[in-house]
Formats: sequence, C-alpha cells, structure tokens
Amino acid sequence: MATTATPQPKINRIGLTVLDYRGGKTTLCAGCGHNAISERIIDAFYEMGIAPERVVKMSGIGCSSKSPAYFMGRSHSFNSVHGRMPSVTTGAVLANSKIVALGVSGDGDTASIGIGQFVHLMRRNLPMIYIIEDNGVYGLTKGQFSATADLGSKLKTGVINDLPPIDTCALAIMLGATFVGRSFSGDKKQLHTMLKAALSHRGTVMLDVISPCTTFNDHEGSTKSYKFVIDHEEPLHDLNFVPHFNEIDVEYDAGTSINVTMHDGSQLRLRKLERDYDPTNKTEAIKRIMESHEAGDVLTGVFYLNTTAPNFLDMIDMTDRPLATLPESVTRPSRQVLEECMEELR
Amino acid sequence: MATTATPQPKINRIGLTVLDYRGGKTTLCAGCGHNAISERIIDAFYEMGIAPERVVKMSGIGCSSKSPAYFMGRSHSFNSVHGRMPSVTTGAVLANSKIVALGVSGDGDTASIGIGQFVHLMRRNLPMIYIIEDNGVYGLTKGQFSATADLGSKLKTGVINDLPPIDTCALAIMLGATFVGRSFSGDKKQLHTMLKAALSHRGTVMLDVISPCTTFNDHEGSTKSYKFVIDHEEPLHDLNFVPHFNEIDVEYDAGTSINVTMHDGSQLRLRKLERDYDPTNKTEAIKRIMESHEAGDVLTGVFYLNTTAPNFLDMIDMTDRPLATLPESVTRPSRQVLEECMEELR
Amino acid sequence: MATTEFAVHGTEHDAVREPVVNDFSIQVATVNGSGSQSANTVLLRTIFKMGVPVSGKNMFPSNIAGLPTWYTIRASKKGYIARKKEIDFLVAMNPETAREDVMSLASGAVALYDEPLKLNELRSDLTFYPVPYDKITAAVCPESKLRKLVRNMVYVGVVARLLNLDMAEVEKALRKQFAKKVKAAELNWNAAKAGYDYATASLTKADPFTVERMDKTAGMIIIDGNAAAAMGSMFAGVTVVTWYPITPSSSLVETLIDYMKAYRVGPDGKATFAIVQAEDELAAIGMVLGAGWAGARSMTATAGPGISLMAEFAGLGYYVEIPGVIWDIQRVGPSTGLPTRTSQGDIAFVARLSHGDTCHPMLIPCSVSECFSMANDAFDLAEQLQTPVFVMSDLDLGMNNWMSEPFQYPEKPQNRGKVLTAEDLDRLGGFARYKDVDGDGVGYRTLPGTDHSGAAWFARGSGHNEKSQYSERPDDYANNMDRLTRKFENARTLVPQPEIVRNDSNEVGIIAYGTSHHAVVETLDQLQSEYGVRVDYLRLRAYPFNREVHDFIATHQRVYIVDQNRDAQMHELVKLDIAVEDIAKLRSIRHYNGLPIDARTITDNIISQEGK
Amino acid sequence: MATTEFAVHGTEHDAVREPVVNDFSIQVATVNGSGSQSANTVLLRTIFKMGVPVSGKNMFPSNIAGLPTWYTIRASKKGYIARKKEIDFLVAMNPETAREDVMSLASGAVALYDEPLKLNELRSDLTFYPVPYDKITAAVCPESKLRKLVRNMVYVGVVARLLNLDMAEVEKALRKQFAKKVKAAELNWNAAKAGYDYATASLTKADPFTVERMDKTAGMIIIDGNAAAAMGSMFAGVTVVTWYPITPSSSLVETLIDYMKAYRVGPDGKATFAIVQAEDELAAIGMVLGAGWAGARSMTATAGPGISLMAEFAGLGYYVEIPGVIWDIQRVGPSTGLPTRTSQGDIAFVARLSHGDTCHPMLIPCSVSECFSMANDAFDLAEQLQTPVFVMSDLDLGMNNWMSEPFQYPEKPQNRGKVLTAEDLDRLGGFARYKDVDGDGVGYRTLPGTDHSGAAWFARGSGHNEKSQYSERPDDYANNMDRLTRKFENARTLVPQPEIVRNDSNEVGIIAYGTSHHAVVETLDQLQSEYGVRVDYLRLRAYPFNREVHDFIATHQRVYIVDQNRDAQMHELVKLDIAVEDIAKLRSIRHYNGLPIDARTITDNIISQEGK
Ligand SMILES: Cc1ncc(C[n+]2csc(CCOP(=O)(O)OP(=O)(O)O)c2C)c(N)n1
Ligand SMILES: Cc1ncc(C[n+]2csc(CCOP(=O)(O)OP(=O)(O)O)c2C)c(N)n1
Ligand code: SF4
Ligand code: SF4
Ligand SMILES: [Mg+2]
Ligand SMILES: [Mg+2]
Repeated sequence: MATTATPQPKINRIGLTVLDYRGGKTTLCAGCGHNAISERIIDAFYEMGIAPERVVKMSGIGCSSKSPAYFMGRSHSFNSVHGRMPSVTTGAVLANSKIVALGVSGDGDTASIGIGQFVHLMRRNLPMIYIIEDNGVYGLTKGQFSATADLGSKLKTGVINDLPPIDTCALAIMLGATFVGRSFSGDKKQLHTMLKAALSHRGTVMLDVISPCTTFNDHEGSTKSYKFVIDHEEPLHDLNFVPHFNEIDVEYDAGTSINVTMHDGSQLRLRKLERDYDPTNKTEAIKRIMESHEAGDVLTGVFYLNTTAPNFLDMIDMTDRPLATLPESVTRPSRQVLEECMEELR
Repeated sequence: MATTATPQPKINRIGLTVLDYRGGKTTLCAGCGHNAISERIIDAFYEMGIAPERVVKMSGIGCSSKSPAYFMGRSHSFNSVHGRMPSVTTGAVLANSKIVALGVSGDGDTASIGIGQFVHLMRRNLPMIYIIEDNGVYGLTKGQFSATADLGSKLKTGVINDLPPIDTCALAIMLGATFVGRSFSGDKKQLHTMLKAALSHRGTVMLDVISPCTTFNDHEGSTKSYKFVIDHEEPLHDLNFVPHFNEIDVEYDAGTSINVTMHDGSQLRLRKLERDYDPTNKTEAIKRIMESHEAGDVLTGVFYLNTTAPNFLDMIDMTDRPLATLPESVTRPSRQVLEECMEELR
Repeated sequence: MATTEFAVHGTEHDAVREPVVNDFSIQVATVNGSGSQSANTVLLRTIFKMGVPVSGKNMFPSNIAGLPTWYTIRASKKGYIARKKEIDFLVAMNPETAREDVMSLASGAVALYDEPLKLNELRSDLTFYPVPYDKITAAVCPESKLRKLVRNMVYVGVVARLLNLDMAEVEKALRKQFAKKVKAAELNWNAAKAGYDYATASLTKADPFTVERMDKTAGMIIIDGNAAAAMGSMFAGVTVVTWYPITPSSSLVETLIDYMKAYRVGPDGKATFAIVQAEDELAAIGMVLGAGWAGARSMTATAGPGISLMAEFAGLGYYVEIPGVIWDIQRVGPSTGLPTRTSQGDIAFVARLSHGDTCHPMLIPCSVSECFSMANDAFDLAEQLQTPVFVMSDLDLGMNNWMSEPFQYPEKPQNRGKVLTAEDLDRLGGFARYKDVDGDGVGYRTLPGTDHSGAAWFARGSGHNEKSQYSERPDDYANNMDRLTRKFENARTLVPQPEIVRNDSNEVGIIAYGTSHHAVVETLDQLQSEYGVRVDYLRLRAYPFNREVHDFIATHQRVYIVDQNRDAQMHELVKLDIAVEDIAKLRSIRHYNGLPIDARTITDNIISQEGK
Repeated sequence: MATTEFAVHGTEHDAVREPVVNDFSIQVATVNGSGSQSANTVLLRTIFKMGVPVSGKNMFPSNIAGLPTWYTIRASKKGYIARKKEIDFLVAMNPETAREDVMSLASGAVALYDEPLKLNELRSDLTFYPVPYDKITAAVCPESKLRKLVRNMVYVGVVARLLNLDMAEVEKALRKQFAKKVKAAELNWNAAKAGYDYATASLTKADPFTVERMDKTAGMIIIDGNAAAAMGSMFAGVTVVTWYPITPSSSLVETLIDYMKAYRVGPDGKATFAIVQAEDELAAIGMVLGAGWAGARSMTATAGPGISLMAEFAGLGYYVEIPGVIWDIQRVGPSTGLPTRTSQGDIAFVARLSHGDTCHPMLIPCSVSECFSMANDAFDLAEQLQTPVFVMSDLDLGMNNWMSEPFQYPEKPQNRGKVLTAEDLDRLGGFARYKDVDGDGVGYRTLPGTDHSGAAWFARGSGHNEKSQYSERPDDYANNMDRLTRKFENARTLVPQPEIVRNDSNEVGIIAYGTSHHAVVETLDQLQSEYGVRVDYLRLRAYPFNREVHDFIATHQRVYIVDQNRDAQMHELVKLDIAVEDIAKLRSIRHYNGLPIDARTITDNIISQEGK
C-alpha cells in the first residue's frame, strides 16, 4: 500500500490494480497478435474483478500457448502438451469447480493435432473459456499451414493451401458449446466486450480470435494478415456488455438490439448492424458462418449463445465443494461400509 | 471352370461369381447389423464388377472393424488400431492409387477416439469409401455409450446419455467430404444402391450406416435399436443407380428426380419423396440434418454429393503409376544429380 | 483343446484309482455368450462354500458371442490357486472344440459330454459320462428360447452329483447368483436338480475325483482383482476417475462407478467424485494430470494400447511432478493381438514410459487383497512423490474370481504429500516449487485456487529453474534432472517392500511378481516334495527395487526371475539395478502364450536349468 | 554466458602469448531473429574455404525472436569438430547476456563488444576490442530499418581483420549466402568492409588467435544432418513421406520437399512421390505403415514428443511386420523441456517402443555423410526385415552445419525384401505370410493390388497363425513370438556394423555413438598427449549389437560408454546384451545439459574414473 501522497492507482471491485493482472515480459515477436490478446485478457479480468488466484491459465504448445506466461502472473498456469489442453483443463475443473479456467490455444494446437480433444470438450460444455489465437500457421515451428488456413492462402514460400479450412466456430456450435464467437486481435473493443461476457457464462465459451503472425503469415496473399482481416472483417453486430455489478444503464432499444442475460445476471447487448441475427439459433448460426466463407468475409461477433443448456458439472451432479480439498472424512467411507462390502462377497 | 452340365453360376462383368466376394464365417452376434452391411458390400462389389484383388479393406478396432474378415476374402485387409484407420488408409492409397479403398469403422472407432483422424481425412477428400457401422455403443467392450449415442438414449443398465451426439454426416459435409449419406443396415435397397454409387465416386465417400447392436443396444429406450430406426427412418429420397456399364434405362422424370452423373459415368437418381432437396448444397444439407435431429427423425439418403471438387490425389499432382512399384530407375536420381547437389554445397 | 500348450502326459492318474479328494481341476469348454459364466460361478462358489480352497479362470476370446471359451476351476486342499496345467475333469459343451478338448486330456481324466456327440469313441483311456442335455433341458424348460442358457445349469447338477457337491450349497450359490431375478433362479435351480437327478439315476461314478467339506475358507470372500481395485480406490478417497473402455480394465471402472454411487454420494444427493468416460486414453490421462495438478486424487485404468497412447503425458507428469494413479491391467500385445489373454508384457515399457530420461514407480499386486491395499498405497505414494504411479495388474488377476481373506480397512490417514496452504505461505513468506528443501528430491507445491497472491507457480516440463520460472540454462536443467534422480532413489524406500516368502537357504532363490506368485508357491512345494530341493522366494511388490531385493540376490547362488512375457522384462530391470558381481546369478523363466502361468512350467524349467 | 556449464579456468592462455594458429573457438552471443545466422555462416564458410577444418554450432532458444542465442565456430587445424568447451573469442552482441558472457570467459580470451556497453571495465585479464556498431552501421546503411540486420555483418569484417581472414573469401561466402538477393549482398558486403576498415584503422591486434590458409577442406561440402538425411532419402528412392512439424526434425522434411520437387518430378510434370503434412504424429506413422504395407518406401521424421505419440503404431508395425523408416531427431525432454537443445535421450525408449514384447532396430548416424548413407540403409533394412526402422539422429547433428567429404552414390541396388508377385504365386501355388521359410525369421509378403486370387493376406497384430489367419491358440502365439525373436537376432548381422576406430591395446576402450563421436576422437588425442594414455574406441552404428561389439568389450579391461542422456541409456542396452562376465568392465559417462558433448568433459571423466 502506498503511504506517500502519490495519486492512488485505479482499483477494481476487489481492490486490485491492473498491475496485479500483469505477467512476465513477453518473448513473442513484436507485433504478434497474441500479445494484443493478452492485453485484452488482462483488461477483462481486471474490469470484471476476478481474483487472479481463482484463475487457471491452461495451454498446449505453440507461441499462443506460451502467452499465458505473459499475463496474470498471480494465477496458476499449466503449459501442457501439444493439442491436449482440453483434457488437462477438464481434469482441473473437475478437481476444483470453483476455479475460473481460461484456455489459450493456437490454431495448430486446436485444429490440427488437437481437434479430437476440441470436439469432445465442446460436446461436454465444460465451464471454461477457450481462446484460439488463430493465425492460420504454426508460428513456433516456423510457419507451416495449420488446419484453419483458408483455401488459396499463400505461405511466404509461395506454397498455396489447397485444403479447406476447419471453421472452429461452426464446429463448436454444432457440437454443443454454448457461447461461440469470433473476433480479431486488432478489434480492441469487440474482443474486450466478448471476453467480459465470457466471464459471465457458465459453460464452454469458444472464441476464435484471428491473431496475425507478423513473422510468418502477415504478407500479401495471406488471409490471416492484419491487412486482410481489417479489409474483410464483417461484424455481425455491435456488442455492449453491462456487468452484473454495474447499474444497468439506459441506452437499450429493443428494436435494434437483442439483450441476453448471462448466468451471473450481466447483460450482453447485440445491436444489429445489417440484418437481423438471432444468436440463439444454432442452425442459422452455422448457416451464416458458412455463407461468410463463401463470400470471403471474416465474420466476427457472438455467433451463438445458449444460457439454458446444462454444463458438464450440472450433468454429473457433483458436490459444490472442490473435490481436491474434500476431507478424508468425506472421501473415505467408514469401516462399516467395508464390512458391508465384504459380507456381500462372502 | 465348371465342365459338368450343372447350371452355370451367375457371373458379373469380370467373370466372377458372388462366391468370389465372400469372406470368412462371421463371429459377430446373430442379428448384428454389421453382418447385414457385409452382405450389402458383397453384393455391391459383385454387381459393380470390382476385382477383389484391387480392393483393400481397412479398419480400426471394434466388432465393426472385425467385419472385413467376413467378406471379400480375396482382398487384402488391414485391421489396424483403434480410431486410426484413416491414416493407414491414406498411406495405402498414396502408395497405390490404383487400389479401391474401403474403410469400415464403428461409431466408437470413428466418433470417440478416432474423431481427429476422421476430421482430417474428410478435409483431404481422399478417394475412399468410409463406412461407419453405427450402433451408438462400443460393442466389443460390452456396451458403453459412444459419441454418436443420442441425447436421452438409454443403456441396458438404465444409464441415460446426456451428451449431444456427434452427427458424423453433418461433420463430414462441413469438412470437405464429397459424397455423404446415411443409411440403415436394415434398409437393403437403399444401402445397396448407395454402396454401388459410392464405387463410382472419386473422393471421400462417407456413409453412416445405423447398424443395431443386438446384444447391447437393441432394447426399449435405445435410439439405435431396430425398432426405433424402423419407426423413425425418414428417407430423403428414393435412390436408383444406373452403372456406367449398363444401358441407360428410361424411367427418369426431371420433374420428380435429380440425376447426378458420377465420375465414372454412372448415374445416381434421387427421386424426391416429400420436399425438394438439392444434394449439391452444403449449407442446406447441414441444415436439413440438424432439423432432423430436432424432429427426432432418422434421416437417411444421400445428403451431399460433389463431383467436381478435387480429391487429395489431384491436389498433390502425383503420377498415375502406383508409387509402391515404381522402379529404382525412377525413384533414385542419377549420379549427376548427386554431383550437382554436392557442388551446390561446396 | 486350444488353451493347453500341448497334450500333457498322464502321470498320477495312471496309477491305482484311489479317491482324489479336493485336488483336481475342472474345465468347462463352451462358447462365449452362452451364459455358462453363471453356471461356472455357481460351481466355484459351491466348492468355496464347502470350505475347499478354489480358484476359477476364464479363457475367453476377443469377441462377444459364439467363439470357444474355456473356464477352469481348481479345487485344492493345499490352497493352490494358480492355474493347473493338467485338466482332470472336462465338461465339453462346445461341439466345435470338443474333439481337440478331449484329445488333449491326460490319460485318466474325466469327460462329461453331450450324448449325441459320442466323444466316448475318441479314446479309451478316459472316464466318459454322457449327458443328454437336450432331453433334460426340454423337460425342465418349456420356453425353447431359454434352453440355451438353462442347459448350462444342467451340467452343474451332473457335476455336483459326480463330485459329491452339497446341493444345498449349490442352491444357495445359484440363488445368490440370480439375486433378484427370482424366476430365472427357479428355472435354473430346476435345471440343476434335473442334472443331479439324471446323474443319480443314469451315471455310475467311475473316476476318483471328489469333494469333501473342509474349513479352509471360513469368513473369506470371492472377488475379482478389478472389483477389489475399485473398492480400494474408493476407500483411498479417489475423487476424479477417467477412463476409456478397454479389456481387461473396463470392469475396474465399471465396478468403481457402482461402488461410488452406492457409498460416495453425500447426504445432499451430490456426488463427492467425478467419473468421466473420456474420448480416448490420451484424454483420460490428460484429465488425470489436470486433476492431480489441481489437487484431486485422480486415477485411470487401461491396458497396453492405452498405455502406449499415454506415453507423452506420462513424461509430462514426471517432469511437472504431478500425482496420479494409472492402473495397467496387462494383457497380450496389440489391439489385434490376444486382447483377452493375460500377460505381464508392459513392465519394461512402463518403467520408462515417455521419450527422454523418465522413470516411473510401479506397484505390482499379486492378489485381490493387494489390489485393494495398493489402490491406497498408490495414491499415498503418488502424492508423496508428486509423480504418476502405475499399478501393474493383469488380466488373470483383474478379471478372474479369487478367494481372499477379507480386506483390511486402511489404518493410516491419507498422505496428501507436501502441499502448502495460504497460511503456510504467509508463514514462509514464499516458496520455490522445485527446490529440494528436505533433501528427498521432493519439492513443495501449492494448488490452483489457493487464496494467496504468492501461491501461483507455472507448470511446464523440464525447462525451468527451482522457482518454476522459464529457463534453458544448462545448469538449471542438469540440477533439476539430478533432483529427479534423487527423488526416484528415494522412492525405493517408499514403495511397498517385497515379500520375502521364504529365505532359509543360501543356494537357490526365486524372484517373481504379480500373479506368478501363486504358481511359485506351488513350485516351492513341488521342488521340495518331488525333487527334495528347498528353494527361497522373494516376491517383488514394486519398482524401483529396494535393498531387500539386492540382499536376497546377494545371499543366494542362483536366482530365478519369473516373467510372464517373452523378453524377460523384470529380469532386465533387476539386472540393471543390482551389483555387478551378482548379475551372473540371475536366471530367467519366461512364460508367454496368453495363459496364466502354472507351477509345473516353473518347476520343470528350474529343474532343467539346475541340471537335475 | 549461459551455455557453458561453469566458468572455465585459464590454462594455456596464461602463458606467453605465442600465436595460436587455426585452433580456437569463436562465440557470437546474440538474440535470435536478429539475422546473425547469415553473418555466422559467412564466417564459417570463410574459414572453411581457407582450407581450415571448421565446425559451427547454434545454441538457440525455444522461441522465434528476441531471446539469447549463441553461435560457436571452432577452427581446428587437427580437424576436431566437436564443441569446444572453452571460448577463445567472444563476439558479444546481446546486451542482455553480455555481462555473464564476458564473466564466464577464461582468462586470456578475447571479447569484441559494442563500445557503449563498456564491457572492458568488467575484467582486466581479457583482450577487449570495442566496436562502435551504431556509428559504423549508420554510415553504410542509410535505411535505419535494415541496420539491425546489417550490424551483424560489421562484426564479420572486424573478426576477419583480427583473425586474418581473407576478405576475398569473405566476399565469396557472403555472395553465396545472399545468392540472388543482389541488393542485400551489396549492403552487407559494404558493412563487412566497413567493419574490416574500422578494425584496420582503430584496433591493435593484441591476442594470439589467427587463421592461416591450409588445404584440409578441398572438395569438401558443408551441410546439416537433416539436409543430408533428406538427400539420402531421395536417393534411397523414398516415395511416401509424412510428417508433422516439430523442432528439430522439420527441416529434414522441408529440405526433402525442395529436393524432391527439384529432382523427382517426372517428365510429365507429375511427382513420383507423395509428401503429406499430417494432422499429428499418430497420423504420420499411421500413413507410413499404410504405405509400407502397400509396398512404398515410406518414412516420417519427428522428435521425442512425436515418438511418444507413435508408440501404439510402432508396436503394430512390429507385429504386422511392416517396413517403414522413422527419423528421430533427438532433443531434450518434453515439449516444455528444452526443445531446442540436443540430447540422445530417446535411445532406451525407442528400443522397445510400444506396450508388450516389442523391439526395434535403430541406426545411429554420427555425421552428415552417415545421415546420407543410413537413409538408404534404413530403407533396405526395413524392407529386408519387414519392420519399422528408427534412425536416431539428434539436434546437434540435424540442425548444425558440418563439413564433410562429398557423399557416395549408393552402389547397391535397392533391397526391396521378400515380396511375392503374381507370377511367384503362380509358381509357388500359394504362400503363408508368417512362415519362416528361410530360417531367418522373415516371411514372404504380397502387396495389396497384386493381381492374383491367392495374394491376399489379412494384416492384424499378433493374433494370427502362420497363414495370417485369426488365431488365439497359445502355440500359434508363442511360435510367432519366437520367430520375431529370431528375426531380431538376425538383424544383428544386417544392421550397419560398428566402426572400430582404434583397437590396439587391451586395456581401456570407449564405446560411443552418434554425435559423441567427434568429442571422443578428440578425447583419444587428449588422453594420449596429456596423460600418455592410449585408449581404444568403438563407435556403435546400430542396435541390436553384433559380435564385434561383444568382442571389443571382451578384449578390454574397462570400457567407457558415452551417453548424452542422464540415464546412461545405451550403457544399459549394452549391459543387457553382453556376456555376464564382461559387465563389470562397463563404465558410464553421461552428459545431459542440453549442450553438445565436448572432449574435455569426456577426458576429465575418464581420467577421474581411471583414478589418474
Ligand atoms: C507432439 C508434438 N508435435 C509437434 C510439436 C511441435 N510444435 C510446437 S508448436 C507447434 C505448432 C503450433 O502452432 P499453433 O498452435 O498454431 O501456435 P502458434 O505458434 O501459431 O501460436 C508444433 C507443431 C510438439 N511440441 N509436440
Ligand atoms: C487404444 C485402444 N483403446 C481401447 C480399446 C478397446 N476397444 C476395443 S473396441 C472398442 C470400441 C469399439 O466400438 P465401436 O467402434 O463403436 O465398434 P462396435 O464394436 O460397436 O462395432 C474399444 C474401446 C482398444 N482396442 N484400443
Ligand atoms: S512467430 Fe508468429 S505467432 Fe510466434 S510470436 Fe512471432 S509473430 Fe507471434
Ligand atoms: S456385440 Fe453388438 S456390435 Fe458386437 S457383434 Fe454383437 S451385436 Fe454386433
Ligand atoms: Mg498458429
Ligand atoms: Mg459401435
């Protein structure tokens, strides 16, 4: 605590400053989209007043997966193996359902080696936030195509991708995730809003964030370059978020906006831009995404939101207390139980 | 060749009898849907006059994956490891692009452990036929739910499935497979027709065939039982197939039918039943499948067909000759080439 | 029949036919899916309840129904419960294998057969008993659909009569078997009685085998190893269980689910555990590590193929130092090997599972009661050492029924290892995750969610310093690796210590582990009674080995190591670990055909190597 | 600096400063992504082209840009190309590590530094040369954006002047480096000249290190091991290549793609190969097996984590008996270990990769020329033995540049193994896939697509008889396993035989493999020249071992086995394989901090174990 007369730093609702949400110095390349995403994460967690001690940062392998070292140093973090962050996170959330799990993955980590665990995580609707820092290439292994690379996208070496991309958002919606959106590391406001809303959701939040790799995929001919995304971004709607602990502000017009009440009482408002869009309709969401591919747009926004589906913890009907710290008196049945079991076997 | 006067057995266009397409005696349970599928495979290959020597039967692990031992004994076969048949098949097809690859998998083999390889196989549109013998459970390990089990489906033990099913057809279409359909082991004509059409396609054919497990998933409460499927099957259209080597017959009405010309010149005819359906429209196909889930129907038929997309062999621009048997003169560059390479490095 | 390695030669039975009491083996040859498992269990329980030591082993195929299956029951007044190589009493229910089943019997054995098959014409040196199953079954079971199942209970009745089993015990066993299915129980009991009556009326006892009441099983239980492991895991306080079905491990978790639902749901109706069927074994172990990292007692169970898929994560667990328990119910070779046959084939692979320099502790139960107790040991050890611990069971132990003394309630409180709470951190003012504060190679950890601003540490592989900060420094790396070596050295004294079964000569010793134990104790007697050779015996219960193992070898001239695998895997691990001057003492005995090892094989092998 | 294990103590440099010609090491300390790799290559090539034996090693971090990186160049008139532990000449370009870099130099060493950093104030026992990089660079490079890159070429010029390098050779090397980028070449050449001129004008040579022309590299090439392996694979006739990117193996396949595109496209413009970037390593090996089964020469390349993921399939390959080549470019431990540092850590794991009883042949190249030739050997062996063959390279060999004699064109035709054609089948009238017709354990196979009604066989794991029919018979299983053992025994004589480098005493021997070789040959000289000890040396080139290895050990009193891993993995494999009476002779030398092993470490270790 500062005792001198210097001006008090700004604090959030749990009394922390934004500095308390910082991490180590980044070792990613200058200009890497992943760094911008780290900044947005810091801001969102700070503004929502999430205690960093309650957060676990989970990742696989890649430049993106290294980034958790560069934000929220007061949170536990697990840099696991390539493509398998979902399972590690599932275990951690089961062990302690009170923690806020934030997974950070790359497009290679998720859509190439990791697509199997991704699919099954989405099906389970495990409460967590899953961010793909999507640059269409393997950054850490120096620029090979990943499975989200668009058809016709070109590598620096001139090689052209001829395999169709996996749209992780369409997939996540189809499979069972309950909060699915796409954003862009360069779209500060949208990403920031989506992250805050994500923190109010209890279920799998899957955010595919286009995050250009300045070193290997930011050139002419790439569809994941800053220039391309800026030129082709098409936001579905304008997003506003009112956290549950703020007074509800006024400017809300039911004619032009949809208001979604999140699990914790926060409000996510989607102001329509071009045409009507109902973010609770799975089939339409997938259709709209597929259309955007055909149009060559980078559609962003919250594609799908379902605040009523049960999440995995609901399904397995588990105690509220963290399993990890249940006392022996709860986890070890009595002698009588053993005797009962023995008798059954005699 | 029979020299006695006994009546000649029927032969196909390459002079083989249906017996030449038989395999070992099945060791699957009586009534298992998989056995019926084996029969349809035998008939289709026989009728299309595919030489069994040109065929490779590929599988993973499971009751379904054992079934290749029970048909076409004159074909090479590879019973590999659980969930990884796609990669083994990819290797085999690359090594010998002249072979006809038939993969047989289970719903566990495909949608649980194998979903990663499934996804990437579909993306590649590798020329092969991929059949899922789909019973919603792991047969060989005695009846646990697989990832295609429907919401609310009940195990014999009373356990209810609360995870959403993976619709392998919707997935395959979204990812890039070019011939996708669903059928039922009990729907003799439809399955037979689809298999013959599949043999005329050059690209990934993905057929999800509901194939009840009489031992572990054929009871009241299961959505993959014979009774349930018979009661809920909703064919998209009536299928007819005219092989390229047959004279084109007449009864074809452009008003009620769609005619698709396959890669080898065969014709697949889809006669509409209820409403119009365009099997070349990806987005509509997925929408229609998702709707059927909501309606609780078992939609069957050819959902999607694309005869123009390049397959994987087209993409990599490989020689027509089987790589496996290219002579050393082709695969080992000359001494001059080595000298050139050396000079470059001096 | 196809489950004995070769036709065995008649020995004892050639002699005068004195009564052979409580010392014989029955083999029921049938096809799987035919419901004979219930009948066989009734036979097993009946003998057990008559106070006679008994064991049962199922040799079943890798399919669901219709392929040859053999079930052997051994009664042994001396308490031998290993597989007996010789079959004394065959119940030939499978027409497909009947010929070979009969042909491979030793002279003097008994064969019960389906009358129309006329197996009696095959040989003249056996005692044959025909049974007209169709006729008997039809009489007691009007519903023809059920006859296939009921048929089996007929042979139970016949065998009961021929072997002098107490029909009251048969009835009890049968009613226990069918529990709440009263109607089925009734039908089956009638069938058993009909078999019994048929035998009474139409068969003349012409063989020496018979059962007499003893009192050697009083208070004992019958259970399979997987169920015992499940129960042990529950009493160990497991909270997170992940799995992917695979024979022969599935029943471990399936039984665990039942137990947990029965005994680990709180008063509020909420589960104090989570059990997840994962999408595959990579996910299963990933979840175990995630949960172990977050502080739960987490486990999974699998078999060889799953172990292979877990390799990368196993290494990560070793380097990040995360507790977790992995049961490997070992079976033969790849998925398309003999997945329903037993083996101890994963020992060497698991010992250093993962690329790079890794090593893992293994616990090796030999009995159902050790399955129970080691479930607890494994969690204590994993949390104490902060590392994945493997429990190496096998199909024979896991899936077969074994009699046992009742299990002991765990007396020691759970050892949750070195975990710092927020209060500890306040007191200490900080911590370094990988610092060897206590000199035992084990650092202190904090759990995610610990409410302290200094609690967090960054979990990653070996690229870190003592404070778990990113480091590529050669010295940080080497120091950390050396600490891990120290930790593993330390594990030697923490793992369950070997059982020294006998140690009173200085000449010949046997070292065995797991299910081989039961054959070895019988071998000890065979060697003594048949050859007058007295041999010592140490049973390994864990890896790494401790000093008692070294001493045992050091104090003997020749030591036979028994492996149920081709490559003498434990023999190799021992060889790598002991003093050089002792290596020459080692001999290897290997058994690897998918069947549980038997005493005769070991005895013969030792005698031949001993040059006797 | 952080890449030496500890500060080395001044030895030779303390003495009178006689000129040290063609015998020193340069270390350039920089950050990755700064473009210094080009500058370092120019330095390396210049020395090489002056006829002086040279080697270069890059110690780089596991990220893309901005972290400390060290590049060492060693010039050695005696031809030593292992890493030299002591640094003689430091080019300190990285302000972040500069202090530590300078502090860890031996007394008498040289440090070139950026003038404003005033590193000269740190110590008085070094020769310091200040270079005002900013000033010099600004003068030759008006475009400020490019200065960061060009700066590196300035030190090349300074070093050239100080070490007496031929600027004509510098220019040639530089222009080769920038090949078609003429403008960049010009700019860089100006920078080099500016550095040279600055040194001429402002620095006074005060150290003894200098280069003089020799003729020891005439006709030789410079290449990294991965490129050599790629080239070798192409000449071996590979047709199917699958991969998943992973350091340090990616460049093997990426180079192979370039070569194949250049030389393996037919006159019709069609590729005579398929290269597939798989979705992961499970798929990569699955494709290799599928292709190998179908008859192609198929391969993949990976590193430790990929090897772990390949475990299940590796076992399947062993049991189904499918050829395939897997390159393991070994690196340090898990993905979050030190993935950009070298190691020989996968030896023990790969030797028996997969659950169950499995064993795999490994080829172990020590040089770029062996990377080339063993690529061919591996295919011949895999097809001959019908089994997956692993080639165990490492990061040091794979990713660093090595000088070499030019590669030899493969003289022997491809050995495609025992494959039956339709004509063979006609002639033979049939075949049994797994019958040991020739007594070498290897059966005959047919390829899918063979136009013969009797060609088909059913590929599955170990659950089959000789005819590849489904079988669970104990005897079928055991017989098959025994044949596989015979086959592996047979492999001993088929794998590349060891190189007996020296064998003229009967006292002390060294056994090493892979990249340790280069340190060991230097150690031989150190032992002789410094201690008067003459030591023999055998270099392993493959596993399983053959009789020469056994004989070498048998004929020596003490044998040191050198491993670049913590757990003495090769030492263990040898120990398990040799005659018991020879085991006591084995000693172990381990090196495991992520840096390539150096001669001094080995020499010191031997001397201390020898008690001298
Ligand atoms: C099993 C395994 N295979 C391969 C690798 C090598 N590898 C490290 S990062 C990476 C790709 C990362 O790509 P992505 O997830 O898109 O992250 P980015 O670096 O682009 O942020 C790969 C293939 C590995 N660490 N482990
Ligand atoms: C790696 C691995 N894990 C688990 C198993 C065990 N296993 C064998 S078959 C099977 C499931 C098969 O289910 P499915 O693919 O639906 O086939 P079905 O038997 O229902 O036809 C499993 C889990 C295995 N063989 N390998
Ligand atoms: S390589 Fe690409 S993804 Fe990796 S840190 Fe650099 S810019 Fe970011
Ligand atoms: S268990 Fe089910 S899937 Fe397997 S063979 Fe029997 S009926 Fe078919
Ligand atoms: Mg990426
Ligand atoms: Mg199934």
